[in-house]
Formats: sequence, C-alpha cells, structure tokens
Amino acid sequence: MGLLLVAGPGLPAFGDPESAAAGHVSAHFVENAYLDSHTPNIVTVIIADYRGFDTLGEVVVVFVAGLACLFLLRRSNPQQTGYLLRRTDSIIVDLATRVMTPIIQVFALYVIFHGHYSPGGGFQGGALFAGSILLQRVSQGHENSQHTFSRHLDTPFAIAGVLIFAGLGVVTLLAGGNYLQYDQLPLGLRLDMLRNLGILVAEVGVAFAVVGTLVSIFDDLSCTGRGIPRD
Amino acid sequence: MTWSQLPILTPVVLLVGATAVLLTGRIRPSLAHRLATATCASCFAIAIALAVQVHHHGPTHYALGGWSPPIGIELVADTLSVYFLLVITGIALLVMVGAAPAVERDTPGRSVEFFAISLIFLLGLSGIVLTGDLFNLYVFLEISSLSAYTLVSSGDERAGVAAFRYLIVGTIGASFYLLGLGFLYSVTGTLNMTDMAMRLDPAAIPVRLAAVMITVGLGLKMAIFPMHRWLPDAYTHASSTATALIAPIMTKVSAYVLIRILFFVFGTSMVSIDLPIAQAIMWLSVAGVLVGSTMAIAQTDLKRMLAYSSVAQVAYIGVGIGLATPLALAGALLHVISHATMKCCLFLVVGAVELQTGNRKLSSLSGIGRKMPWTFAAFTAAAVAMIGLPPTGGFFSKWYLVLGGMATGEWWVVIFVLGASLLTATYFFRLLESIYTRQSSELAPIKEAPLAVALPIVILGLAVILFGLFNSRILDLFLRDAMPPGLVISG
Amino acid sequence: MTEFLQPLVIDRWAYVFTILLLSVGLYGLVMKKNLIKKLIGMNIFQTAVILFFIQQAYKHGGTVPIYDTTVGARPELYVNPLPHGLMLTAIVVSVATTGVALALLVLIHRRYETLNEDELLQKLRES
Amino acid sequence: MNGPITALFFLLALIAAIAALKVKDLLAVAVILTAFGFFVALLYTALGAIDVGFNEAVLGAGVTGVLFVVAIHHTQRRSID
Repeated sequence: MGLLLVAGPGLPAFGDPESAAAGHVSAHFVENAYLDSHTPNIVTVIIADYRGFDTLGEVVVVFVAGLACLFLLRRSNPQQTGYLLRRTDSIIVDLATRVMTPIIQVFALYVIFHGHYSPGGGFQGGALFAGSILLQRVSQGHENSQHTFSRHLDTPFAIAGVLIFAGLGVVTLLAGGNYLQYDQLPLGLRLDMLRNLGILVAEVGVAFAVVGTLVSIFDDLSCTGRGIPRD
Repeated sequence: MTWSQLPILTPVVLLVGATAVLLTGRIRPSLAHRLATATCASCFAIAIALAVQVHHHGPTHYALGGWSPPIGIELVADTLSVYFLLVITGIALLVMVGAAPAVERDTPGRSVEFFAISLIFLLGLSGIVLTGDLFNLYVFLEISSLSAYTLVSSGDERAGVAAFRYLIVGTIGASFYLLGLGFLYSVTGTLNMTDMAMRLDPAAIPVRLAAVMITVGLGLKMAIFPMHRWLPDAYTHASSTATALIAPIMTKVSAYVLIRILFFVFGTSMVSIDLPIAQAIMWLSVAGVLVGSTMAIAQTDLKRMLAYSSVAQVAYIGVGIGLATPLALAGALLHVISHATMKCCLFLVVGAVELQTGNRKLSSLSGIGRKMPWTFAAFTAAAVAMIGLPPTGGFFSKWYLVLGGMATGEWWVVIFVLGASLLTATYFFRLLESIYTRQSSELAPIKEAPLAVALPIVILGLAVILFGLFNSRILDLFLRDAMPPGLVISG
Repeated sequence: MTEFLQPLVIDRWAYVFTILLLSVGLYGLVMKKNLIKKLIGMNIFQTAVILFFIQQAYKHGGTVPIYDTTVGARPELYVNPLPHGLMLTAIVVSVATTGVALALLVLIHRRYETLNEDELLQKLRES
Repeated sequence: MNGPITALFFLLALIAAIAALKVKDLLAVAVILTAFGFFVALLYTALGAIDVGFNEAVLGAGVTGVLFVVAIHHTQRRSID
C-alpha cells in the first residue's frame, strides 16, 4: 500500500481537466458521440457502439455466471427441488410490494428505452426489472410469483439476450460491414440514425440477458436442492 | 464477408455454438456433445485459415464496429496470437472429441451446461489472444476465469472448495491487473496496446507501478511460484475433462498476456533493464520449478502429481520470459505448445484410466501398461517429453532455454535444467516402471479405452514426438515472426 | 515531508481514500476466516478499483457526460466518459463473480456444514 | 465545490466497509454491504458518473444484497470473526 502512495504524485491531480486521460481518446468521444449516433448520452454511445465488443463480452460474463449457478445448484429433477421463500405474513409488505412492482417495472422499461438521453440503459434497466421480480419473489414467495416470471423463462431470456446482441453483430457482418458496425445495417436510414437504432437493439439485448441471468441466479441460490446426498 | 473477417469468427462461432448447445440440449441432450465438437472443429479450421493468412499477408488488424483504434476496439491477429490460437483450438478439439463418456459420468444430467460453459471458456481464451485492447482483454480474462471456476467445481466433492479458492485468487489477480491498467490509462489516456506502447513513458513512477501490479496479477493467474497454491487443488479435484481442458491452456494464456504486455506494451528494455521485473519472474520461476518438481515426487495421487508438475512446467515458461533473450523466449513459446500437448495427453490418460478402472492412485496403476497398450504408449511419449529427453518437444524447448541462457552468459541455466530434469525423471521413471514391469492380477477385466477416448490421446502422443522432430519448422514458421520488437532470433 | 504530502493530500485526497478502501478490502480478503467475509472483502476490493477509475475521470468544472446543446461538444467541460463506460462493465463483472462465488459457498455449506476456513480445512483433512 | 460532499461520502463508504468486516452477524453484514453499495453509488454520482452510480445503486446496493441474504439464509448466520 505504501508503494501505491508513493506513486500518487506521479498521477494526474484529482479533478485536473488537463490530465492525459481526459485528452486523447475520450476527447474524441465527447466531440463526436452526438454527431456519430445522434445520442446525447456519451456513456451509452461508448458502451454500446465505440466499445460495443466489451459490452458483448460483459453480456457473456453475465450469461456464464447464470449458467454457472444453474450448473452448480439446480437439479434436473424438480421433485427434489424445494424453494426457500414463502409468502410474507405482513400485510404492509404485501401491499407495498404489490403497488411497487408495476411502478418499478415501468420505470425499468423507461430506463432501458430512454438510455439514449438520460442515464441508464440496458444494464441498469435490466437489473431494475430483475430487482422488481426479486422483490416479488421475496415478498410473495416463490410459488406465487411464478405467474409474473416463471423460473423456466430465465435461461431462455438470457439466451435470447445474447443472441439479440451477437445476432446484431452477425447481421452487420452479413451486410458487408465489420462486426457490430451498426452503420452497415441494411435499413436505408442516415448513418447516425442507424447507429442510434443499433445502440437501442444492443441495449435491449443486454437488458434481456441481465433480467434472465439475475433472476436465474436468484432462483438457483434460493432453491433448496437436495440432489446431492448428504453424508 | 471476406477473408478480412476471419479474426472475429472464432469468438462469434464459439458464442453461437454455446447458445446452440444449450438450446438443442433442452430437446436432445445427446446432440450437445456433437455440436460442441463441431464448434471446436470449425474453430480449429478458422485458426488454421487465420494462420495461413497471417503467414502470407502479415498481421491482420480488425476494427470492431468499424471504429479504427484507438477509438474502438481492435482485434490483432499476428503470429504470436495465431500461434496461441492454434494451440487453444487444437487442444480443445482433441479434448472435446473424447469427452462424452467422462462428462456423462462426472456430471450426470448436467453435461449440456458443461459443454456450453466449456465453449464459453474457449471463447474467453481465444478472445484474450486475439484482442489488441487492454480493457477488452480484462473482460475476456473474466469470461475465461468465471467459466474455469465453474468447470473446476464440476469435479469430486472437494472441488467446491478448490474452485472457491481459485475464484478468490483469480479475482484478486484480475483486480490487480485492472488496477495496473487504471494507472496506465491515467497517464496515457488510451487502452489500445499499440497506441499505449507509443505513448508510454517508461520512466514515470505510475507506469512502473502498473508494470509491477500487472505482473503480480498475471502471476497469480499463471501460478508463478509463491502464488501457485491454488493450482494443485484446482487441477486435482476438477473432473478429468475439465482438467484436461483447463490445465494445458489456461496458464499458457496467462503467460501469453504476460509476454504481450511486458514485451510489446512496456518494451523489453524497460522490463529487463530499467526494472528488475524479468529477473524477478526468472528467479521465482526457478524456485517454482524446483518446488513443483519436489512436491510432485511426494504425491501418491496421479492427478495431483501431474498438477504439481504443471506448476514446474509453467515455471519453465516463466524462466524463458525472465531471461528475456530471443532464444530463451523462443524456448518458452516452444514449451507452450509442447507442454500443452503433453500435459493434455497425460490428463486425458488419467481420465481414461479413471473411466476404465474408477481409480487414480499411483499404486493401482501397476501393470496397467499392458492392459491399455495404446493409451500408455502415448503416456510414455508424453512422460519422456516431460523429462525432456530427445527427440520429443520437451527436449527442444529446454534446449532453446539453455541456448538463450548461455547467450547472455547465464551458465547456471544448464545446471538448473539438468537438475530439474533429473527431478522430473525421478517421478516419471518410477511411474513408468510400475506401469510396465509390475504384475497385478486385480486388473484382469480392464480393457483399452473406447476409440473416441483413445484416439485423441494417441494423436497427442504422436504430436509430442512430431513437435520435437519438427521443432526448427515451428521456429521458422511461427516463432521468428512472433518475437517482440527488440528481440530478434539471429541465424 | 510537506513537498511529499502536499501533492498527495491536497491534490489527490480522493486517491488516498481509494487506497484506504483498497487496503480495507485486502485486509478482509486475507485476514478473515469466514468465507462470506472473504467474499465481502473481495467485493470491497473490487469496488475500490472501480472507484479508482471513476475518481480519475472527474474534472473540476466538468458536467455529467450527457451532451448538452447549450454547452456544446467541448471535452474540457464534461467529465471523462470513457472510464464510466469501462466501469459499467467492471461492476457487472464483479456482481457476476459474486453470484458464482455465492453459489459455490452454498455448495460448500451443503457438503461440509461450515463456512469457517479453519473448520473447513479440519474437515478436509479428516475426510 | 462539491468537495466536502464527496469527502463525506468517501468517509461513509469507508466506515461502512470497515463495519461490514467487523460485524459478526452475517445478515447484518449483508445489510451494511447494501449501505456500502449505496454510499458508493452516491459517491459515483457526486463524481459525475451518473450511469455508473445508477448501475451501482441497482446492482451493488440492490441485487448483490438480496443474493447475499439468500445465500446466508442457506448457510449460517453467525461468523466468529
């Protein structure tokens, strides 16, 4: 740690507008993000367009985490699988979550689709949506919350998300561009609008994957599988 | 779609393959293995095509999203990365071909997920060797690590603990890498490797600190000596297929990242002259070889013995990196391919033995060489290569290491390699002796492994010898071009 | 001493805080015996690394990185957006790692009925 | 300008981090960890990283906490250190 402190003076000062990191590449992002893709939120443009491949990789990380929990904890035999969570006894909690859930979900959708203009996007919206489902799972119990989001849905959701994002790349590949080069989408719009659209599709893919995976991880963690005989 | 799209195809094919395995696995689980094998085969084909292309036209740069670097992320397929890509996909294909029976036994009812995770593991590794962006490398590092933890946990009942320890160590390693990257980014403002190499000031303190932290982080992943504790447990308790898949390539890819960052981004002079990083890696690796070999002698479990010998063999690569001379680095790279093939062969044999006998204690192996002649012929070839006897690949990689050491007057390398080979010989000859000469009646019903299991083992056994015979071809085809700037193999 | 402290404490106090947080995480990771505590230490450590990126992206007088027509595309008036994009990825990666780690812990507890490292090693030795 | 606020959030996050490692009741630890995530999210926001702050608020302060609680339910609640 002392070593880390020694290096401190060599770093750019906190809040220095002239630091090396602030110039170069990120200056290019700030100057061109709106022109390139008609999207005011620069961070959204960076994660979904300039560095879209990182985000695809991240979706794969989330996906493999969900898959890992599935692999580790879920048993194929549903008879052996019980779930931890029961419906809450408190009427206040029950009522509050019933009111809150749809509001959170609508807000989550807003976050996903409004990510171009305001903070937010696929991750945040997806995680928020997943959060609302987890809230329901915790308060209403596992069995009672299946009608909103069945536990059989989560892996397909995650796969769909990965396929939407990766498929978008394949479409641009087939259309003659590089992978994830949204301006090659065969739709006949202006280049910046094409990128705008590409970002939206990517965000939706991310959201699908995040919702599916987070709910899947939660379900796997909360199931009391007795598949492994205790010895 | 033209030939210029080749670099991106490996990750995309693996990703689509993984989802396809999951989807078809829900309907027909038996298809999952074939689909995974087909995916690996097509990736191997892509890697060969890429190698041919790089050989004829030089390094291929691929700008993702059409954004030219340093704005966007680029994939760079140069000789070094193609070399590693060939190793990864080739090993993966051979492991996958014979994986079905062992996976079905080790993880009953979950083999579909196992194959999907294996493919994503390969996706992570191939992404690491192809990418030209330091943060993208981190993302792929995490993909491969997360899937590796899961694959490790698929083994026997202690595997969970081993996997958790591996997860903690791996995450610290990745975090250190990310922290070092943060320092680099804050003084250069870029993440692209080529761009960073140009904008870097090797004298700046944050850059030096970043070099140390990245080395520590990757050293954790590569299991360099004092940070090797996770490896034996992880390899021993993982299921046999997982070990055969992870052991040959995971640590090699960490070595690749180390080579790429130390020599290509920081530059040879900085890591070996300005800072004693290379020397530190070298001495730690020397210790690693000795400790790993000594521990291997003391083991009674075949898999655990091989795991400790992995620590030692990976450390040879570390010695080659640490010497930082052209021939030593060539030796390290040659050792990557020869150790990957022989270690894969050995672990597959362990898997085959476990499949046929249900046991992997060293004592129970007496006389098994006559019951499973083909498998153990390959085992012998690989064992001879591990010791480093000619004409196998293991001999020549050490030979180049010695040459590289002598080029800078490091004569102790000769004695060290000889001594370490003697240590390796101790445990492998003891093993070979009991396999072939002793008689054992209780092994009566044991038969040769099924064709799909035995074939990859025999191919790997042959490959070990072929890499030895054609080592100068490998040197000419790949390693000469793969050298980092400033290190040129003369002659 | 002052010429050493001045650049560190006055100009880079956020950096010092980050290092402290990093140390806390590392302490938990190394010293704590309970595996869940170790995991929490790991979480704090990762958060500190993320914080390191975020604090170096900050600029005095910079606004949030959302394009504003009244400000125009002048890089010096926005906080550096690139680390934000990177750290979004890093946060999700850390949550994914935590998820897998918790799954492993549940698995370990099912088998050995303990999450204390010493007891766990004891049981491993016995079996 | 917002230096004091940032410093305050830093301090709170630091305290929460230390508390999360010191408290022996793991369920309480999970809640403190959530608080830690929340403070860090505020900190990100104060530093101008609203997207990251949002993400941390949802993931670090929300989902991680829930996952920890569920996992602790399955395992044991007390920790000796």
